[in-house]
Amino acid sequence: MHRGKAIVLALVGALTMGWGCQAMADDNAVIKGKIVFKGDVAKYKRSTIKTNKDPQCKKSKKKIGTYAVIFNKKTDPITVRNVMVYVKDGLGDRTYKAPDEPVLLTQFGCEYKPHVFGIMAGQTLTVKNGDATNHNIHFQSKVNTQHNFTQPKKGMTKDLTLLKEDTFFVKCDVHPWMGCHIQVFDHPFFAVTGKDGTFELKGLPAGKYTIEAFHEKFGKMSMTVEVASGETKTADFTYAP
Amino acid sequence: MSSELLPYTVKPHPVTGVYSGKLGVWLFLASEVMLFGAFFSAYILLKVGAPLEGPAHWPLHSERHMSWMIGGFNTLVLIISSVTMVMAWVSLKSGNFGKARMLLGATVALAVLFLVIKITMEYIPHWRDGLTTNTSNFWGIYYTMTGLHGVHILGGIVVISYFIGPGSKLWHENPEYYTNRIECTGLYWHFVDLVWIFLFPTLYLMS
Amino acid sequence: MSGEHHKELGFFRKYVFSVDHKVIGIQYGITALCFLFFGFCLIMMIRWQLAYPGEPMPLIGGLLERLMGAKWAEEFMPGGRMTPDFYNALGAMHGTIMIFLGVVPLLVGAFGNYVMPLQIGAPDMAFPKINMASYWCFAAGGVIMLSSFLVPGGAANSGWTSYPPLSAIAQPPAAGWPILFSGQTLWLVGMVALITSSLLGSVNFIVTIIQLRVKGLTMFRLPFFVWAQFVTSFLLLLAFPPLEAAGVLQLMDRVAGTSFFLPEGLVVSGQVAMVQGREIAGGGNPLLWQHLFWFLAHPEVYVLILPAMGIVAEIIANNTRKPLWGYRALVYSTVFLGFMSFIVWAHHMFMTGMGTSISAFFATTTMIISIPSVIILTALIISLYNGAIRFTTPMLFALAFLPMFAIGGLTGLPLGLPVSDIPLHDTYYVIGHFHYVVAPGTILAIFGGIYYWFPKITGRKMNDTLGRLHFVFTFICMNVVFMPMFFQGLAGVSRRLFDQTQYSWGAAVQGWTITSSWGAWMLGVAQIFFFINFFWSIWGGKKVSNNPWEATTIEWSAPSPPPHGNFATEPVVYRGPYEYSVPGMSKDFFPQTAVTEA
Amino acid sequence: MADAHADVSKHVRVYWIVFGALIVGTTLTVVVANIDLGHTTNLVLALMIAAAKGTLVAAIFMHLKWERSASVWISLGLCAVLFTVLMTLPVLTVNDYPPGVKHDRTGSWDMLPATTVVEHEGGH
Amino acid sequence: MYRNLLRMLILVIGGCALMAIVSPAMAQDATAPSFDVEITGTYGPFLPPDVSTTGHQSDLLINTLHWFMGVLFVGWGIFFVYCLVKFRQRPGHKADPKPVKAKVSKYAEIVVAVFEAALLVGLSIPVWAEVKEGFPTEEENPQHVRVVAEQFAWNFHYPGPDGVFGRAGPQFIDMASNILGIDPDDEHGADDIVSGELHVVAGRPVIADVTSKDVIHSFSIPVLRLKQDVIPGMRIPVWFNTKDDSAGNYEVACAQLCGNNHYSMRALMVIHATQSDVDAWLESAKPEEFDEDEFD
Repeated sequence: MHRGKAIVLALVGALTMGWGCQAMADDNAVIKGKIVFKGDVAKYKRSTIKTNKDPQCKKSKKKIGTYAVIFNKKTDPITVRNVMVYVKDGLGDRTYKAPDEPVLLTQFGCEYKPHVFGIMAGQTLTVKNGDATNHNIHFQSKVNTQHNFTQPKKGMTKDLTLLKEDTFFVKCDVHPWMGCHIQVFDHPFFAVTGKDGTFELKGLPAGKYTIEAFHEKFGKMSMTVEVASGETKTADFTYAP
Repeated sequence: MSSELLPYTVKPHPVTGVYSGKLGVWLFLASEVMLFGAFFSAYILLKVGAPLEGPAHWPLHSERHMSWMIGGFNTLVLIISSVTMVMAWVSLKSGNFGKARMLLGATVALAVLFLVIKITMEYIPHWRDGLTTNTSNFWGIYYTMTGLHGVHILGGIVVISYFIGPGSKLWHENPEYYTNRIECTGLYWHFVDLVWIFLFPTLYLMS
Repeated sequence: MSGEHHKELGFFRKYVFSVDHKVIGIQYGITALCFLFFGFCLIMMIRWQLAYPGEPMPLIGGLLERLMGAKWAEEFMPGGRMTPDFYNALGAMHGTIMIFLGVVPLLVGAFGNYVMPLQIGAPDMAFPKINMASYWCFAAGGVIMLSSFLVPGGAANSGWTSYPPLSAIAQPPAAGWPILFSGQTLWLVGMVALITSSLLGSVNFIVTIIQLRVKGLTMFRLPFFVWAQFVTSFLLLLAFPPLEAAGVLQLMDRVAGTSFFLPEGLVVSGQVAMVQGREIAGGGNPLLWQHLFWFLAHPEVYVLILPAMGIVAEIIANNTRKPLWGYRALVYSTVFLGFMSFIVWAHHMFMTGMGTSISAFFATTTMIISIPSVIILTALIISLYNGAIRFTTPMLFALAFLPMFAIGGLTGLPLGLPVSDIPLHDTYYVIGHFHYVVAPGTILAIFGGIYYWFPKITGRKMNDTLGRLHFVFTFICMNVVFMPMFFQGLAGVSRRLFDQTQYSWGAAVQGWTITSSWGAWMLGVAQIFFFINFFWSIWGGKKVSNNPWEATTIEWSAPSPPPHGNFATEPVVYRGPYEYSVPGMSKDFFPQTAVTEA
Repeated sequence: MADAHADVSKHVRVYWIVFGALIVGTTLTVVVANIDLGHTTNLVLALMIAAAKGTLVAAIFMHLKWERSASVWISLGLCAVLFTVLMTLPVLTVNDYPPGVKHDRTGSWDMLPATTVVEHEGGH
Repeated sequence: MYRNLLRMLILVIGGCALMAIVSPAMAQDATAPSFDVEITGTYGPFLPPDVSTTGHQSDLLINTLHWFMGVLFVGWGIFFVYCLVKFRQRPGHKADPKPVKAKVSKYAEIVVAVFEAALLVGLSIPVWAEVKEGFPTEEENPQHVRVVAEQFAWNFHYPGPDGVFGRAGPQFIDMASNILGIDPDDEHGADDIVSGELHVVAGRPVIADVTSKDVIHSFSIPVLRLKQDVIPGMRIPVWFNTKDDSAGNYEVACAQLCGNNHYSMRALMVIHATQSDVDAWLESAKPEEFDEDEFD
């Protein structure tokens, strides 16, 4: 019985692996770019969050700041961090298998790391508490289950799977400032801008795509990009509020 | 067979003056009074504390799209059904089972008419107009109270239909017992009518 | 009606869908004892978390993981450690199960159903089929309640009081699950079923007591237990419908998007006017629920205690071998208590922003209601005077009831006065208070009742040695469990805390919490005596006569166990219920149905 | 209801009279509601008419006029008292605030969004 | 029978004594609460320290009631035990069915009723009126603060130097930077301070307006004998005053189940000796710009 199961599993695994390799070989177009900010940077000052409700928050790190708008001031031009860029349309009815490795969401220093991230439907999300304090994880999801649970101890982890496409906010109700954005996709073509403000969507099949950028303060922007097989195209977004 | 019935199921108790079923129905109606009383109490409390403007405000009479004609007509339907019900009991008392059965049938027909009017001429058009349970608390309590009343009507339909159909065997075995049961059903049915007499002005007419 | 039955009933008609009040009473009894034990298991788990917060639960943690599966354990007890959600769910379900599925069905459903018709000489309840419907509604409600432990998100976790807005926003149904399948919604549906069961039962009880008393049994010849059942039934009949209404309203809030209990400007977790991922209009009043809820729940307290007093009165009269002292005062006090219990409810709401005049009104009614309680207790204690007290097993429980109820009742005083309620409201003091009334009070009375009427139900007596051991350990452990709660409460520890050591006053009395927890586990162990005794005695207990306690009330003149229809010939009553030690008689009891001494 | 046996036929006339009265009552309710007599007067009138109709239904159709059973009357009396309690005490209680309590529409806040929240908007 | 009774009594008393001896030994050391300041006062199995000017009244009521309860219980208990011993069934003893004619119980009941009435009218109602409705006048220079509860935090809103609270509305809420939804366009709001700590001065009365954003909480400060349910949709003012020598750190608790993390919904209350200490703290609690260099 068990052996039979294992064989079937191995076969399925081999088939999907093979299919995946083949897909990789063919689908190698790349869209990359950066998120530029044009406007008054001083209008979006960050302020320090007073964590004195919970001294444990201070123990991990000195200070934490508001996270809604973070600029990469050292890049030229000034770019925006934590922007989610993803393929909104154009993949047709292709289906993609979620990767086996989990996405890790850590609570550390009373902040969520990462603050913005994407995950594939069916992929495991591991939520971990890295603080010696009590954290509550409250999903404000609309399609997926509105998980609302607590991790009172350091080192606690919990595995979840999100099953449907969704965009939502996650909050800690114990530390009201803590929040992060999760976007669930049914494909692997998404990226979040980091310290350099750039993104890269790799391994796309040739085609015409609508790609969209989402920032929690500045909102959504989209553009259409057409790529041929093996081609690399640049698509820069500019937020000018 | 009737010798095995519990005492006072058919004949009234010499001291208390009622047969058990009737006392039971009165007690049940007392609890129903408390049930609807709680809803009316909730209605008053919500209305007194309702916001005067804003999305959740208590709608003015003119905003309710509620036709007193339909409500009034339904009131008449229920009043007539109460009369047919009590007449059915009178017919049984004078031994006329055929007439009673016809009158009971009329009661059921009127009850069904009430529900059909309620649903097709009020619930469905209201819901289509976007007046749903989460429009405001007036609409919420309107749907809850009339819905609960509707469930009571439905219950009445089931019980009366039972006595027209399979339950009518009892008439041939023990007519007095059957008459008593119709009287009890009647008490319930008049109570449902009575609730509507209060619901009608509260929901349809008051501003 | 019952006229249709034939001599040979099938197994199902005889034991499962029976219309015989005795079978229904036993069904109620067994089911409710199971629920009582289940509710007790929940609290034993809670006591672990309270005593040793955050420690993995030994044995039980692993056992539950085996039993419920890894997925369940991952959600509710990862690594054997209870999550706060699960803790809240256990607390809420403990309260609900103990009150609505355990104690009330035992007192009213089991004892009321079995004993009351026998005590008034009736062949059955007035409406046997409604009686059966009442039991099956109760069973359905229980199953719905229990099934809520298996849905994602777990059982209801907003407290047994289910205060909205918390209960309205809590536990949105998981993706892919029907809207009704969330703990709190199932709780509401289950409550509606339980309320229906209680309503059916109470109509039946009142009609039976009014209509089916045998010849000569006037109202003032009724045993006190029947009076207690009579008043209790009125409480159930008239107090439960408002909770049913409230339950329907909350169900609408959870399922249909209304906002009866949700005001405007609600910001839940940073989202404006969003509840369970749905926009709401607002404009409701959270206090509306509390009014409708406590309109039931205060009379419910008397539903929990009056039948227990009835049982205790029966046992005391029988074992002191003399009439109850002040029988009429007892009856009038009970009726008055029942009525007053309807107009004291807002003393549960003193802290909700109440003005002086209304709080003074409710404080006054609360003080007034304490007087009949004092009268009842005093009458029962004075009944001991001049008696010849037999320390039988049921009598031990009945005697222990008196001081325990005294503690429970007296500690209600500081909670009934608004000012002293300020520091004590919603602390462990409240828990100590009502548990003293319900656990060492009512549950001791229930045990007493089981030992007392067991010979009537089975024809056999329960073992006395085991009974005494059961009594001693139960009595001690009950006090070890609940006495520390008063100190915790005075210290300021709030109830329903997952980890009270977060607060310095909680940490300071953590030792008492541990004591209390050990008491609870010991209490659980002590019940082994009862289990052994109960099951062994059903088959192996000593066979006894129809009237082993030499009692006077009518049920003892029926055969044990009573046949269908109860009495071979309809009994006739000649005298009051407690004619013990009548001077000039050779025996010290004079049954109600006996014409002469012979 | 032993006496009811004899005069059942006499009842029938009463039933028809009550039926007429109920129809008149219903008409009256509607007429009165459509005349503006001030909020309170309208309310009181509507409730009084409803109460009169309800009394007729209870007294005649439900035979309370001929009911002689003390058990029924005591139960209903108790129910009436508790009904009154249920209708008055909660609303009295929620209207007895200590001074300074703010319980208007904005409730916990100083102001609420000007536009309605019912319009759907993406994001949080 | 008598011997049985004695054996039982010994068992009961012995068991209770055993538990009483064993239980303190089972007590753990209290885990240190997680504030980084020491909590003032000693806490034990009785009423916590009282630092308010009104709390002695409710303490008086509680103590009186417990003495009263004790007397009543002991009275009952003595009679109860006397009956159990004196009227136990034994050879030669028969029950006397004649009802006792003693008036004692009636007198006892009257005494109970009168005592309760006296406490109600003499202590409870007037103190309730004082505590709930006797707000300090503006001449007494009360400190105003708004308390906004949410799952699972207490937020304290101070009006700042201008003494006027900024207008608040849910539409302005940003959970990271504007948790109370203070209107950014309101000039009164610019100097407002929002913190998770309550800072007051010893001896200066405080008027706190308590509200909730989401569910029902209960604003409970045991050392002040203060408790007020926080009802969403209502803003309820409460007042308290602290003793002159009460400076120290105390805890604010939530006393009404408000969700899964109800237990961790606590806040720090600091009673300062002087107003200047409070002002200094308010200054330090002002929002400050986040130093980007500190950010990785």
